[in-house]
Amino acid sequence: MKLVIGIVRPEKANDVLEALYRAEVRGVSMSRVQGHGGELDRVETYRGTTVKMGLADKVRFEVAVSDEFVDATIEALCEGARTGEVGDGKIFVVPLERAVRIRTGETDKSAVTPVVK
Amino acid sequence: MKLVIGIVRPEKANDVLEALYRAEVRGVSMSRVQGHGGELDRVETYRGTTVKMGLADKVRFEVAVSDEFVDATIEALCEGARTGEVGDGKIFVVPLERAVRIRTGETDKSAVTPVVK
Amino acid sequence: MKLVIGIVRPEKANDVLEALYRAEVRGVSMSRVQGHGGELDRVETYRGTTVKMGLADKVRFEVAVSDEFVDATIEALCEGARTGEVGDGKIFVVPLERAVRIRTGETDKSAVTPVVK
Amino acid sequence: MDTLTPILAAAARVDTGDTAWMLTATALVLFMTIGLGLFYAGLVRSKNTLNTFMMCIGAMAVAGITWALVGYSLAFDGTGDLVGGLGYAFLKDVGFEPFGATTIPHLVFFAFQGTFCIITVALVSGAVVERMRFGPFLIFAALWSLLVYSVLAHWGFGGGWLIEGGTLDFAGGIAVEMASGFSALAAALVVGARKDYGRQALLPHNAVFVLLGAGILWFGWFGFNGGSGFGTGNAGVLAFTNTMLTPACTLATWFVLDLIRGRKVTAIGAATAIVVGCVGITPAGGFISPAWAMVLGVLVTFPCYAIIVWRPRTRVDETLDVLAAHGTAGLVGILFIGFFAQADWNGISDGLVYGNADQLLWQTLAAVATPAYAFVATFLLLKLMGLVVPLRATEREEAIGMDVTQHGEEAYASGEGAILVTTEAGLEGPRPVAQPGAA
Amino acid sequence: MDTLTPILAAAARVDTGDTAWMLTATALVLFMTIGLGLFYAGLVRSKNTLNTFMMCIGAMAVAGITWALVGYSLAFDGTGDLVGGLGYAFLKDVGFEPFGATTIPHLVFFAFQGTFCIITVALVSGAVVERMRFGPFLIFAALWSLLVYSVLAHWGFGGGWLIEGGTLDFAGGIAVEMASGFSALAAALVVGARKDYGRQALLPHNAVFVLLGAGILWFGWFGFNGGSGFGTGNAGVLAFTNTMLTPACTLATWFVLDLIRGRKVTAIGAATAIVVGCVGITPAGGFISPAWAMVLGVLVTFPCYAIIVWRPRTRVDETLDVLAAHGTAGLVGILFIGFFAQADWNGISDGLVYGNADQLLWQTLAAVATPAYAFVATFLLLKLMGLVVPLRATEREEAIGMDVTQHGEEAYASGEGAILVTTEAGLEGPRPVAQPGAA
Amino acid sequence: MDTLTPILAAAARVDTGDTAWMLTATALVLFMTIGLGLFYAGLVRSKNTLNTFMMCIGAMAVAGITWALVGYSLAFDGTGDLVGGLGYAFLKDVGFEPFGATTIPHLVFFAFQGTFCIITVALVSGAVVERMRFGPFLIFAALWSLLVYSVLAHWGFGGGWLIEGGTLDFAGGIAVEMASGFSALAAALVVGARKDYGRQALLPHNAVFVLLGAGILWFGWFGFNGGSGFGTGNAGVLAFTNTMLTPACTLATWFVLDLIRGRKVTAIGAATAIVVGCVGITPAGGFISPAWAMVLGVLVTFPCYAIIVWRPRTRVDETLDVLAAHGTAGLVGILFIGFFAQADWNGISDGLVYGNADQLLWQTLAAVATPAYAFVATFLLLKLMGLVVPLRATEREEAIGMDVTQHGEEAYASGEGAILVTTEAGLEGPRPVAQPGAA
Ligand SMILES: Nc1ncnc2c1ncn2[C@@H]1O[C@H](COP(=O)(O)OP(=O)(O)O)[C@@H](O)[C@H]1O
Ligand SMILES: Nc1ncnc2c1ncn2[C@@H]1O[C@H](COP(=O)(O)OP(=O)(O)O)[C@@H](O)[C@H]1O
Ligand SMILES: Nc1ncnc2c1ncn2[C@@H]1O[C@H](COP(=O)(O)OP(=O)(O)O)[C@@H](O)[C@H]1O
Repeated sequence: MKLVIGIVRPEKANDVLEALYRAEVRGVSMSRVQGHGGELDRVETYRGTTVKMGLADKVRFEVAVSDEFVDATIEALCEGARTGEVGDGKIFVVPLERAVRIRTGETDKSAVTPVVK
Repeated sequence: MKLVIGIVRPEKANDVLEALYRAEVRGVSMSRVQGHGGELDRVETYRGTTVKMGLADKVRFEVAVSDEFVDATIEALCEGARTGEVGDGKIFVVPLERAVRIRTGETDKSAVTPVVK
Repeated sequence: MKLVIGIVRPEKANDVLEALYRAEVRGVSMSRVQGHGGELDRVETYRGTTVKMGLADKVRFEVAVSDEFVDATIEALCEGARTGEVGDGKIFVVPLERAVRIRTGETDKSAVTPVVK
Repeated sequence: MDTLTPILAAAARVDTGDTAWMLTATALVLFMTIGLGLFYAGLVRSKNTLNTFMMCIGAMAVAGITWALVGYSLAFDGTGDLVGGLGYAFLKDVGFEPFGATTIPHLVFFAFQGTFCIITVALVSGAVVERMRFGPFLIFAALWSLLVYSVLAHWGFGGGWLIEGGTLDFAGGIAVEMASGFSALAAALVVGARKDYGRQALLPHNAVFVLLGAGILWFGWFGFNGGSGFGTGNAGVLAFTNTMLTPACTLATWFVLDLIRGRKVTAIGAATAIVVGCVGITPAGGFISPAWAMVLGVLVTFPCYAIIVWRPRTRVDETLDVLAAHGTAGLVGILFIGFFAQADWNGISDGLVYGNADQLLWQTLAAVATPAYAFVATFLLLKLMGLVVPLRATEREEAIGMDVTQHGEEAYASGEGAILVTTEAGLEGPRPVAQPGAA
Repeated sequence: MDTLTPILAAAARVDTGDTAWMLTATALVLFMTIGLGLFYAGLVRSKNTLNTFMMCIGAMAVAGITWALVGYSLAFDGTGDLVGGLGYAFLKDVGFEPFGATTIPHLVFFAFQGTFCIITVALVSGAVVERMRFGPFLIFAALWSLLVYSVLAHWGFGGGWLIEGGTLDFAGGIAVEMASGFSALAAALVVGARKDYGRQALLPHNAVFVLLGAGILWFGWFGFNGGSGFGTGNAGVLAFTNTMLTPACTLATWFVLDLIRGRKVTAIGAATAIVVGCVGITPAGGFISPAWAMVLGVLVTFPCYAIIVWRPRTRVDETLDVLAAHGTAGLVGILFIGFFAQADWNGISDGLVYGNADQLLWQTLAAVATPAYAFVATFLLLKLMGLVVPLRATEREEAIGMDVTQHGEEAYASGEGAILVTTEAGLEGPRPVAQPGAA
Repeated sequence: MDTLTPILAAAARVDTGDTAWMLTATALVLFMTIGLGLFYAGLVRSKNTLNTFMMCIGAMAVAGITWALVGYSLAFDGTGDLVGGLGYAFLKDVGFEPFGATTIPHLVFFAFQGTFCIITVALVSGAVVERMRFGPFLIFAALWSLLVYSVLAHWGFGGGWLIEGGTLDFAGGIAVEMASGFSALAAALVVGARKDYGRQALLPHNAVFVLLGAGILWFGWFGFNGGSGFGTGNAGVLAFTNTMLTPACTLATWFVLDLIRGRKVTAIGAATAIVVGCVGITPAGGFISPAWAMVLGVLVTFPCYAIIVWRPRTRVDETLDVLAAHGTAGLVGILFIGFFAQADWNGISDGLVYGNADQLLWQTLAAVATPAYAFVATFLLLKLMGLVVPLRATEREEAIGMDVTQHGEEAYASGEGAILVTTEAGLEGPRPVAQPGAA
């Protein structure tokens, strides 16, 4: 299993969710982050204080998937998040040794496939 | 060492902290996330706009522990977070290659055991 | 490649960003977290309710780097974040199997070195 | 009302200046309910923000209507001992001519008094926030405004036994402050504590709202107290000025007690102190000298502070401490009149200190009868309602939060993960939006 | 204005009481624009908060100036059918003597009317928030305040054909409510929908601001309606009281409709109901009895609610529903007068129900002519502006958010990752601050 | 005060209309201090929100009391050149009869002036937020209100050498604006800069609070300026109307300067412009024509804007720019009177432009003497205090934030990780709550 981390533009978050859904990926966690990379800094002014904003708002997705799902997940993230302009974000894949579903105690693969209602 | 990631219900956060404390786990970081899984969507209405909320608020714990602590940590997370209803959350275990305590530069095991006051 | 996670004091966040910049580390994501460790609890009072605050605000950095950059990154984090008092934070290094730049689809090393404008 | 007696002789005609001030005062008091909503909303957890605010808005809707239909009449029609008549029901005979001996149009008098009814109902909600269902609260608000507020308003303002007997209550120590405070206690007992009460720390999610809300309350209180002379006469002017002095003294005293207790002056405490000071002077405003008003500001702090510190150690989850801030301070103010009322200042009556023991007697009567009636009536009302309809949300709903479960909204929505359900008739083939989890 | 006719005989002199109330009312109405800014700001996404609020602030600057220079004169100088003269331009002859038959100084009358112009301009912005560029909006505000507001103010208040003909409009159903509502529709059509409209859920980012903003609006509306009698006379007093009763009924009705629709009473809905109720009573305030005012509060809810539910299903992104809340409610109020105006209460004229069909005719005329003029004039104005200057931000800017792109600020800045650019002349060798990414 | 001279002849009696307006004005000015607290709180970092707001609340407590005890007397008792007497100390002889030649009760006059003292003290706090300890600030507030405010209020309003000599100051260019501005400079120098000043970007954490706060300030300023005629007479009416016109012009000018400087109109800038405009018209309100008031609105913008841009480049951390917004604008307003005062409008005196050079002389004297006294007195006061008690928090406390370290609270608490310390006497065996880390 892998833990796939995707960092994308906030305005693309819903598109990513949709893409993941299409890719049959059901479980996902997301959080707001701020990122710095190749994007140009914004200039902001507050009264006499002028600042360069080196960070841009991003949304971070964290998806635990079984190995065969990794590529599909990455594709979904790319498809949903790409605009082609600098700042689209990154995907990181980290090895996942164990996964547990708290409710049932089930572990590993079964844990990362949510119940279908 | 492992990095144990636990995603739980916000209302269970304090219970989890307590359980971790009981399990002698001292160091922990937590953050607010939103998650999607098997939970039913909420319907919300704002004037003429009706939406399905596909995400539920969750709290994400990140705990670095030496290997012998992994099971205790997982149990603590489960004990503190379980309600038995869909949405209780997940635990992910990721390999941790190095840990450093910034204050002292100590690394690895010693780094993840906080000073006892 | 590694994923370096650094948890530091919020007031040190800008210093860390500067140190990372000096270390030629260009890409980074950060988020606000709350942490518990060896720090003393704060006491807060709201009308009749007195509480011990077991969590302190921290900032979490997530930096994906190629192996040769790991040490530089760790040093930068330590340099920028250290105050010498309990609560300075931790650094965790996790193996990174794949990295993808969403905009281009480039993977791995090239993905974690941002375009230079 | 009693402040009218002396001028009852005078032929009543509408005075533009008095009317101007009373229009302002009425708007100010209505604004107080908004301030209260903000004050309360800041004191609860973010997941219950809207529900808490909405209880105040709900009071504006429900009590505003019941007041116009019958409440006003029950409170102000005639001098029946316990309750007024129905002569003014459905606003009958409420027009442009001055009311009683006042110099303002009856319509303005009616509106001014209506804003009092509204905020009193809203105040009670503080006892049951974060768990009481919204529908039942609206029903409760409607019934309570008639069964408790109108009755006590009649006793204290409208010609009932207390005012006729001689009790002095300038701006609502009886009908507003003690009524809401002791009803809040009853409501808390019937509805029961929040599930996490006493087990988890339930903290104010936005102290800025609390401070701003308290500020709006103080601002509005100048209309509340300053308007209760029904014009720009001495009584109103005195009450107005005292409304500036008393809370200042309460604030300073609260600072000191905070320092003694925790070596820190708290902001939530300061916001509370503003309310306590304003409540303390509410009954006494037009009857005591500015100097005594300052003393009252100091004295009233102690019992309120003590109860606020002690109450959370009990099992009584009277969540936003309406009893401490309103019931107690109102009671202290009512009794204070009995001692320090000064005919030199109010032209009506002296207190014990100035040689008139009777006054204290009547004040004490009010301080006993009002809490008793308010508590019992509210307790029975909610118990009976509870037989018909569940008063509180389920544990699950409480855990999720009242905003989502009662109102289907979030106070601070980000829109991420929100999927449009309403489809755009107009747009051909709108690209479907993300629907994760819709299995 | 028409409310003056009866007292035209009376020798006009300044009355201190009337002036006192009108000063208060003027301040209240100006405060409404702040409340509106907060109300609107809470309804948009956080990345557009400041831009939305700033459109209201911008209106205070721009319309405040145009009003003083020529707008006031165009609206209130003389009885030309379509537009006033320039006799009062640059505040000529606007001094301390009473205006017309009023009992307040001309300067106060001018200021009071100015606050109406300002808020009306601000209202229109609700149709174009989250995408219209700020510069062009300021230009639009200046031109619109003269070409649309002043003209319609003349028609309805200032001696134009409608008021002279006999149309009754107490506080601005014509110039304020219908004008802003139908201009908003035109503006939304010309500027076009937000890029994500109908494709993503665009939710209010702070419902507490929405509730507080609505509360401030209600508070201010007492000055808005209560002041439109230009004193403390019967008309003003009646309008004032009705401003408390109508919104209460609208709130209650809205609650019911919400329950029927979604089994939940919504907070954003309640805030909207407050506005709808206040708008509904705006034209009718001084002309109908309190009882009819309560009926109006109920009736006005239905069309507004229906439009608010239906509009988002269309391709028309009239973002904050100014048409539904102001245009529709204002129109209903104007027509309501035609049926239920009562000479017994207003001393001027009866409506159809009381046997005067003409009144309904004139009300209908206003309800047809005003929307037509407002819509067409606004549509053309923006179309022409569009030829000269791009009205809306680019898709990219819209995605990033208007606060950063239009104002170079964030509403809720944390300061992390912010690098000081201004260097400290004073400090020798200030240690350079983090500059990641500055390649 | 001087505005009274003309009517000194008239037999003074209380007028209900004038009193009605002054009651309103007093409440409005008190509300300004709440608005200021919100304005300031939004401008600081979130970890210092409550402490900043609390400095304003603290001023309401402390200055409210000192004013009643001796401050009022020192300011308004008699015509001593430098300071008043103690005749009114402890509110002696402050009752219902009109004060001096006014037509309002003495109590109202006292209360109205008291709100000025309170907000002036609160204004000064802007210079030392985010680092000054709360306790010492309260002591400073008490002493400053007597040593600086009361003295300068005597000079400018209460019968001191400036007003007696002929200086015109309508609503407090001397005692409020210049006093706070130049005292703020002194306070910033004595207390010293925040540790991160000039090294890190310290940004406003909530610009909505800043805009709403500025809006409340503008709203209240109508009472502040409009009430300084002590009634509904010409002077007050003129000042009131100018309070609408001047800030509108300042806003527009600020927009232009913002566009020139950064090609973007900023919201924080707009909020600042509102304050600057209101301050500019404060001294001149009742003395200059509306036309000149608009010119003043434009002119006053330039020096204030320049200082706000320049000051952060210095090592002077006068954090919230009280000097730029209040000191400078007040000074400009005071001088402006010397040129453009018009007896036709104010019935008292002309300025240089209308042929009276003396006026300019006396205005210049005020513009020199006031800043000098305010700066020196404040500087010495704080230096002396510094010898007895540490004025500022430690670096560590500053890093953690003043809310937690000074008040033991967070402005936006989530409750996660919070462990109840108060145990529930009532509950048998309450299950212990999480106590991680309590080793
Ligand atoms: N090495 C990295 N480690 C962690 N996050 C990164 C890294 N590089 C980029 N990011 C995240 O990805 C976002 C976009 O990266 P950026 O280089 O600006 O654009 P692009 O990926 O299109 O070249 C950044 O804002 C940051 O949040
Ligand atoms: N595969 C996954 N990757 C990341 N987070 C997940 C994953 N599956 C579930 N989660 C997180 O766990 C939460 C609960 O999961 P859910 O399936 O709804 O309930 P349960 O775990 O009880 O079946 C989700 O809201 C989400 O935050
Ligand atoms: N084992 C751990 N796992 C995850 N986060 C940790 C761990 N230990 C510490 N932290 C984070 O580091 C922060 C500082 O650690 P702490 O022990 O308080 O200080 P120090 O690192 O100086 O000993 C904590 O607040 C927490 O956020």
